[in-house]
Amino acid sequence: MDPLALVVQLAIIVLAPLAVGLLRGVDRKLTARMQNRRGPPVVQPFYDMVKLLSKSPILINNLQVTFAGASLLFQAAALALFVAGGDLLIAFFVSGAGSIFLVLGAFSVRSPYSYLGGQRELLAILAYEPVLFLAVLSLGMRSSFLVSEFRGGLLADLPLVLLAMVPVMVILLEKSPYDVPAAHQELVSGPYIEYSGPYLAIMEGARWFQLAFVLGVITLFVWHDNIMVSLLGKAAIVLLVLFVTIVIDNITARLTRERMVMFMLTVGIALVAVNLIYLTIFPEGLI
Amino acid sequence: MTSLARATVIPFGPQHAAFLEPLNVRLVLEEEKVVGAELNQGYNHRGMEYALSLDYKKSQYLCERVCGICSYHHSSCYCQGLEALYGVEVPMRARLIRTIMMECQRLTSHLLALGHIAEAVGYENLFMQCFRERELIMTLVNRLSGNRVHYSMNVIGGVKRDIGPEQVKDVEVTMKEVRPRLEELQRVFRRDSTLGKRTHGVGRFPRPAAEGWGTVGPVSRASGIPRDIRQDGFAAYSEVRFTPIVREEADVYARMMVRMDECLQSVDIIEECLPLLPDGPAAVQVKGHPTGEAFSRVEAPRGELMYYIRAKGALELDRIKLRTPALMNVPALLAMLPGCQLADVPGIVVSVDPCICCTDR
Amino acid sequence: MSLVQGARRRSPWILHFDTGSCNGCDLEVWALLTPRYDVERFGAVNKANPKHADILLITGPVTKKCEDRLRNLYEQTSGPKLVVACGDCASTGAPFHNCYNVCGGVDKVIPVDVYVPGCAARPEALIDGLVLALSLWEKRMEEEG
Amino acid sequence: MSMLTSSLKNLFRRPFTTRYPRAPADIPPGNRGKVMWDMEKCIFCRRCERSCPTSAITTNKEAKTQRVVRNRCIACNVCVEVCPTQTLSMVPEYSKPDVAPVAHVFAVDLPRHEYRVEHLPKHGGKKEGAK
Ligand code: SF4
Ligand code: SF4
Ligand code: SF4
Ligand code: SF4
Ligand code: SF4
Ligand code: SF4
Ligand code: SF4
Repeated sequence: MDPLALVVQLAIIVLAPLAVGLLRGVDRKLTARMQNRRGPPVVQPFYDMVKLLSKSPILINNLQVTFAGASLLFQAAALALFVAGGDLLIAFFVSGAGSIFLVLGAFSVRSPYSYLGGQRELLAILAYEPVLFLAVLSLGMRSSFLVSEFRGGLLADLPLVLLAMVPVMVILLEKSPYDVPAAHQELVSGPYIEYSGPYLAIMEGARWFQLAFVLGVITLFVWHDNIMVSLLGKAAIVLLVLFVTIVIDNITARLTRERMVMFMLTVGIALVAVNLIYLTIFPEGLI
Repeated sequence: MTSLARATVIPFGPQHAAFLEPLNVRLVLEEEKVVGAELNQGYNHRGMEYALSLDYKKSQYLCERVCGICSYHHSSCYCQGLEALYGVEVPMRARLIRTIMMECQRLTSHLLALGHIAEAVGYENLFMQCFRERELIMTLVNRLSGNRVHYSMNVIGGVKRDIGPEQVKDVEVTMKEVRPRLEELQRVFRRDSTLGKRTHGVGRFPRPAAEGWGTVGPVSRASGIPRDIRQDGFAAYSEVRFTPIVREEADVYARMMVRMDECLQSVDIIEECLPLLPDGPAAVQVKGHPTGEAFSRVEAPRGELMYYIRAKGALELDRIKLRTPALMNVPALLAMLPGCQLADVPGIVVSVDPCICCTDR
Repeated sequence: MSLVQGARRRSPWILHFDTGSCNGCDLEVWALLTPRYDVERFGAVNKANPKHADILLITGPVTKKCEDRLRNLYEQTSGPKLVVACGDCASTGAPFHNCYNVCGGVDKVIPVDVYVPGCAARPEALIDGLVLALSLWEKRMEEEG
Repeated sequence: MSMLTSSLKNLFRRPFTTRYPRAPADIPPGNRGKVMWDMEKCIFCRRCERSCPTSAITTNKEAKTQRVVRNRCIACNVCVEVCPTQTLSMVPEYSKPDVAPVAHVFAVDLPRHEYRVEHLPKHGGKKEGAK
């Protein structure tokens, strides 16, 4: 393989989660501003990360760390596969496995909060994974399952699929109305409750890789022959989706887990289905 | 999934994100359904009634510290009791100032409660907005009384810190600024659909139960009991016109809306009081130590607050007994919680506005 | 090491525990989290979980019933950690010095780093206390190695 | 939907947040901050000491000092009211936090409203968790 391409790919694998960290900072800033307060600096997530890494670890059991590490590893692998131009579906499943490890980690300790948090996380996965899967599937079918051969410009073909990605992002970013697993009023910090210091940082890192992968999937909607235009478009679509989730977060209360699952399994899937049916009837696309 | 269900016991508190205070609720859960609840109080028991009886002059400041949310109601209630023992007539000016300050405190307390409910159902932005408006009142009372929390404005026989003409202007201006903001909040609380989904029909507490458990204040008014001690006309409430706000739904939504509507009512009452302020002294002198016994009642933000004071002509009081609103309302949770979902627990608990510091005192 | 210290100073996660206060200072702690004082601009967030917290904001004179809870919370917090006693009653127990069921201040139960006076402690005073506590990180880190 | 409009409006509105500590604190003039002695006027009648609800004041007649523990004072203003010679006054500035409880000692040999700072002993918590 071309060494330059390899370097670029490695750089992306390292930089993508950092970019996610920055986006999370932007998210917190914007949220604060929507609530009419000043909010933290945009680099805040990095301060948090470094601080967590420097705290003295308190370990409940070895299993817990193993699961946290596995979660990070799988999410990183998913991203690597994606960036290296691998198979989209495999990357999806690897990422999914990473989320399962998060749940296992929550189940591995004896705290009832952690247990309930794990259950809810499982429910959340049940809610968003099918929609994400269908989105990946429709992207792949429309173009190619190999990211390296992917030719996009699919926004015009699959607008409803992109719309379905918004609630997926809402769940992944733990935002109202579907911030069910980490509902701190009910479960303090849900599945993360027994993780402290560096282990919490590992979990957060896993989250960053996972978001990088999912946001990567979202960038696939935009494609242009000119690489600069293409990159700008990709950035714009990511920011747009993020902005919409922040607005939704700020104008809703948390809904119950039943509503979350019901919504995702009906409306979420229906959006994708309608889009696909439309495409089979009019293969030329929507616009 | 039900076959997998096993009963989990989860303790809520005494240190918990949704509660400000050390209240401990043990929930027995099946899956996420609450099948049993148990209250464990006393984390905040300091022994106030004993300490309050040591020196009636100093107790005036200690009784504010029974609770910082309705501190002024406590001190007014206490002073009212002692004034009854002395048999003195408090000047109208002092009574109006007490009324104004009590309504300001009701505003801060209700906005706190509303923000708290919003937070408990995961509506962070609304929580922030409630607290933003609350800060306007907090800074106002800071300017009026000199402290944000403990006003220390009362003395036995009146108020020791008068409200000057510029301060009257200040109150007027602030109320003008606050009213539209409260109206906007009211719109959100009334209409917001996700908030409605989390509050309508949740934590039902019908009127017979509310009567049986002896609840007071907004909790009972939200269950259709038209009782408001302010109608007794203590302080200057006999001078203002108002009707208690009563709702029939008896759920979290009703308890929330009663408080929201009372906020605007408080603004009305304050505006009505301001032009009534007469000239003259704000306090009368009392002489000697008190003797006899007296009951004193006020309508605190959370309901009827009652002091019983018995004195035998010494610096020490013979007995002082408090019956506080939260003491009546908190146990009612045992009737509301069983059968609800875990996700609804914080909302329900916060909707009775549990303040432990006076329940345990 | 300066990177770590910088991050520490800018990311104090808070745990607030009421050990029997009158609520006055608790409300002011909450005021810190809301738009007017918004300590998130210093990176501070309320975590309500001792395992995630760096700074314990303790209010109240510590009632006998809360004593063990407080000690537990302190022990569960992973180091380095700082304790701020918020308000007069957390500092010395003074307002409740005649009450029989209090320990009389947080430092009777766990070591305290910063004492914030005031009844109620003003939000500005609490911010000062937070800033003072953050300036103690370096010292704390040397102590803990 | 009014939350949507207000959220978007807030985005372009100046935050409600204060600039403190970078800008000065907003302390109203009538704030009850801390009590100060003007020792030239003091006749050491001990009325302030006796009437303080939290025993924050120690009057020392021999050494001619007044000592107030800032972490005990609840700024109730009673000492100011009872003083027969208007020695005491309440100033708006609040007491600052410190690494130990603080007492301020006012003495006749110090200029008006100036004081010596004393740090009170700290309790280090109970050593081996008395369970
Ligand atoms: S006074 Fe109360 S807590 Fe104490 S033993 Fe009796 S019932 Fe138990
Ligand atoms: S009456 Fe009060 S002081 Fe006496 S034993 Fe009982 S609790 Fe203790
Ligand atoms: S009910 Fe009690 S604790 Fe609650 S605000 Fe009133 S006095 Fe305070
Ligand atoms: S109600 Fe209050 S005074 Fe009575 S026993 Fe219980 S804690 Fe003590
Ligand atoms: S210091 Fe004062 S205001 Fe603060 S909690 Fe204690 S009694 Fe309440
Ligand atoms: S009351 Fe006034 S004159 Fe008397 S000791 Fe105190 S400060 Fe001095
Ligand atoms: S203001 Fe009140 S608490 Fe402070 S020293 Fe004076 S009397 Fe004591």
